Amino acid sequence: MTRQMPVVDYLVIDDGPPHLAGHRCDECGAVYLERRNACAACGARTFSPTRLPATGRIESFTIVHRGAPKHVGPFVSVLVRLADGTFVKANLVGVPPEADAVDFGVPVRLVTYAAGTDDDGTEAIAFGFTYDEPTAPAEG
Amino acid sequence: MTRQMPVVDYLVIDDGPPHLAGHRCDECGAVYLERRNACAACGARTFSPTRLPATGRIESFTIVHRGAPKHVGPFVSVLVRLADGTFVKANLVGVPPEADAVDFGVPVRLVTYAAGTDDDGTEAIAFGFTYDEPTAPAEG
Amino acid sequence: MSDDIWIIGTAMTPIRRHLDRDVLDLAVEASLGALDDAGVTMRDMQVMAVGSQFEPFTFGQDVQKQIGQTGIPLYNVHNACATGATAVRSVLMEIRAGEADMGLALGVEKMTGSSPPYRMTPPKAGKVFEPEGRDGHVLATEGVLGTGQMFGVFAQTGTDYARRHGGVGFEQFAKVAEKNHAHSTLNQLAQYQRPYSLDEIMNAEMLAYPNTLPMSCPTGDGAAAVVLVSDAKLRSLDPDVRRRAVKISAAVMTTDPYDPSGFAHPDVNTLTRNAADRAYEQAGIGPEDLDLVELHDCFATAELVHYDNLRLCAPGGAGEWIDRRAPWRDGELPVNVSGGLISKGHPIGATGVANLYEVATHLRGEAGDRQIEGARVGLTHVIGLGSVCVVHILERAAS
Amino acid sequence: MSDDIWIIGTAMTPIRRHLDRDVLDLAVEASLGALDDAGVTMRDMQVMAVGSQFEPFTFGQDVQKQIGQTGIPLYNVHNACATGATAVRSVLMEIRAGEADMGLALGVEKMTGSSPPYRMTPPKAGKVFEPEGRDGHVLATEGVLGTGQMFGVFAQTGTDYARRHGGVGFEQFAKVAEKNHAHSTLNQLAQYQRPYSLDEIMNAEMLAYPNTLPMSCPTGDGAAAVVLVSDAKLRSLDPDVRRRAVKISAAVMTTDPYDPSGFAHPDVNTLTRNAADRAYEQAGIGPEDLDLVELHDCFATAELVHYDNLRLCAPGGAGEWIDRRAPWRDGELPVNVSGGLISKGHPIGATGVANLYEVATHLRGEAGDRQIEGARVGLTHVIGLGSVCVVHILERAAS
Ligand SMILES: [Zn+2]
Ligand SMILES: [Zn+2]
Repeated sequence: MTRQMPVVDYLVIDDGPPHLAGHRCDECGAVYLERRNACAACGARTFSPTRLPATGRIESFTIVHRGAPKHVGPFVSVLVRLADGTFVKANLVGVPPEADAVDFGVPVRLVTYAAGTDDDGTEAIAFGFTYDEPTAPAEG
Repeated sequence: MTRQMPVVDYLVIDDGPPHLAGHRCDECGAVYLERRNACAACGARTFSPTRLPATGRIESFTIVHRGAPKHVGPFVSVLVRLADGTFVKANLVGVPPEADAVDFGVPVRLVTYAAGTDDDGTEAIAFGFTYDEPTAPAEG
Repeated sequence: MSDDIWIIGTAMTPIRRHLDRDVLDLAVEASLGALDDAGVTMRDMQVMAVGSQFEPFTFGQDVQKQIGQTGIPLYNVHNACATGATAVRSVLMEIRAGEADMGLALGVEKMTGSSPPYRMTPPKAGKVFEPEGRDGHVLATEGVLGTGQMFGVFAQTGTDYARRHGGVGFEQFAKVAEKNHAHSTLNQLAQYQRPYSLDEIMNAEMLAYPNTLPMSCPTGDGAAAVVLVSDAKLRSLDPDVRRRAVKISAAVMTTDPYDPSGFAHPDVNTLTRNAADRAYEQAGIGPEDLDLVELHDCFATAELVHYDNLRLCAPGGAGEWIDRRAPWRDGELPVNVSGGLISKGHPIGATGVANLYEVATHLRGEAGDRQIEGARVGLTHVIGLGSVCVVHILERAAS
Repeated sequence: MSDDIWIIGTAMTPIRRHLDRDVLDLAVEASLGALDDAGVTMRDMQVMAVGSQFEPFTFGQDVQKQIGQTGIPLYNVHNACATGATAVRSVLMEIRAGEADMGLALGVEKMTGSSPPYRMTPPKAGKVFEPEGRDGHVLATEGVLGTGQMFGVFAQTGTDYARRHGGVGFEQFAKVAEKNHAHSTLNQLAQYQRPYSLDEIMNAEMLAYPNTLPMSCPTGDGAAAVVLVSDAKLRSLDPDVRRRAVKISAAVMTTDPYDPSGFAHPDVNTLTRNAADRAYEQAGIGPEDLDLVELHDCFATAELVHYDNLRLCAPGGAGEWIDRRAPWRDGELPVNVSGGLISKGHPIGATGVANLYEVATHLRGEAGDRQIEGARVGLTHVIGLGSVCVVHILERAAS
């Protein structure tokens, strides 16, 4: 079986369905994705792991042409506000890289895919977001 | 005949005996070796070319071991105060790289030598200083 | 003496080859150590200065993000081996000037290379995946987890505004560039000096939707300088100097206060709003009193959102404002009559002085072909992503 | 209002791809333009700040060297696109704090690479000679026209002192390192914590005569921080904080005044003497009142000349002073009881804060094993080559 690693360590792929994990400030509840020293909101210095929701809303987008990695081509970058208020930046996948194709009104859901393979054959698993149409096509 | 270029443009090799040339401030007389915008001493903005004397005194020295270019080996770096008060840094040449060999009491004189050759066969002419013993061995 | 300055907290890390700690870990240990030692927190700090000879970009802001983002002024300084001492002096002057009563000075250096990077590092070709940095990335995430490229980041800032407010689309953003390129035709100091039609702008190469090439600042070289004097000194100078003198009625520097979105996408709005509000208060002047504005249009999308952030247009009305040509040089409040960064150019270090040059030149009535007639009050705005914002309000000498 | 700050001169260069001009040319054009516009000169400036995001080292000092070296404080700042605005703020705070009544702020950036460098560039392999830079060099001049390496430069500073004064030789310089390595055995924060015998030091690898390896600062990582408050704010704080507070009785920053030798070899003496003299005057304290000193011993040769520059020893008597162990921790005036840069380490950005940490810790009586008993007054000194010098005098709270 192919060995897999997440592209970043806040994507968890070996504990049930793939999901994002954050560090929640024990004092004020602010959530961060990367390793932390202290809390930018309140200054507290201890955090607890927290599992983040898989769904959210698009806050902003762009379609990057210049400087896009060659093997990726033009792509849609989105800022997503997850259901718990955590913000995460990612690609909008399964949607053509055209301005008209991006709809703020449709909720999005986390998906994962293989983004590369190393010399040992290990796959890097990336995450992105895609329209969550089956569950709530007309919501919002 | 081999084409020659000075290692720096303030060494003049095509106008009589090799010598250093500076930029003298038209206002206060401060002398600089490199291209200038204005005078660090008085702020004036015009300079006139000036030919510098060939002799001077050693103000300080070091013998560089670590980091010395491989084709050069340990070398003696000296700060020389020329007879007109201009300071210039260079190698002390013709003297072994030993602390005991450096004598502040003996005047030094400008000499030139080939320091490298480029792909077109052009020689880079460097300058250094050496003891000016024939003229004033016991002076100072 | 009331001029005395006191050290109430201090800390340092051991000096080592810290192979298992990144530069932020060291910066944070010393910073928190000093705060703890003083029995105070980042909330008590009113200014911060960070000295590092080698850390690039806005490293001090990265430290704030780890220990507390309260929006205070922040200096990133370097001065060779006196770098840390220069950070101390920056804080000391803010306190002595009465701008702050407490501040934090940090000096830090990571001299050894073989320890964890905290910024994104490029992927090594033909390698075996190994997690790196604070996010444990195994490959370059640009284009995989969205974009971090400048034109993309500011593009998203624009579409965020468009989502929240009506009447804003590709065309409104493009109109910003049309205006600035038109303005720079009168400015011989500008890098570009030719008009671009709206069509030409909208059909140009797309860098990142909705920013096309002529909607983005070019790469150019330049410098700008100002000489400042105190009020007391000014009184001793020649009448001609006094007559041409321009008053700095407000000078405000802000950094990012904490915002939950800021870690995923830089928030250029809040710190601009904070800086503008404080500047208007300091100067006793409102947006309605301004005769011209030079604001930070690194991309057309940025200029549009700052109409709103600087309170130049009605709340949410930036699209309508550019549609009715309000910020054109013959409109109700000329913005970027120099051509702005999009057309005048953006040599990074020069930019925050060049905008003072522009406004001061108009207030002196010496802007030649591009003069805004009768200009008495102007505002300058600049943002360094990371972020830091500086707003000045200038007034011409009463004559 | 007496707090008003005025712009009396301003200038900017055209923004272009300046292919035939180096970054200094641009910096100078704007700086001189602003001075001319104000009808003033560098002699009228009491502070200068230079903003550049990309120029490394002490670029501002390089500008001073082109337009006027008067020894004034100088900030090199960066803050991304707000870099120039941060330079303006640095000058503004110095004026508002009453430290200066006139100052110059410069912002500059060379964004395009294909223009003349002004610093030494490495030679290209297998090339055809072509003059480069302001000196028109055709090959790397290190080892050909003397040395510019740090350990060599400071070695020459030492042999210059030895030429001018008796009783100074290799052994005296080595004794400095012997002392500092002995001191650091008591300091757990130090990078090295083992004693070196004089023999071991003198027989170690020679970097550049007379500096051997253990006479030179190592490469290490570290950070230090301080929290500063105003006198007014201090009065409002807890008695415990007030008791441990350390007063900054003097804070002086200098750069190089013009000296004809400085273009061939950095002069670290004059700016240190200027800073020390002004600090003693500011604090109303003389060298004889000091209980400890942390000075900038990047190399053993540097420490020795600073005994004299800081007036710690009799004029010309630095050799004799170290011979009689005066700067040892049990001598008449302990110098670098932390171990100094040679043994404690020298993470560049941290250094000028770490020396405040050390002295403050002794003045608070909290230095543990290495405490200088009863220390009431201390001095810190740091030099960034290029150059800039900062001296602080600290006093413990009267109790
Ligand atoms: Zn918190
Ligand atoms: Zn002169």
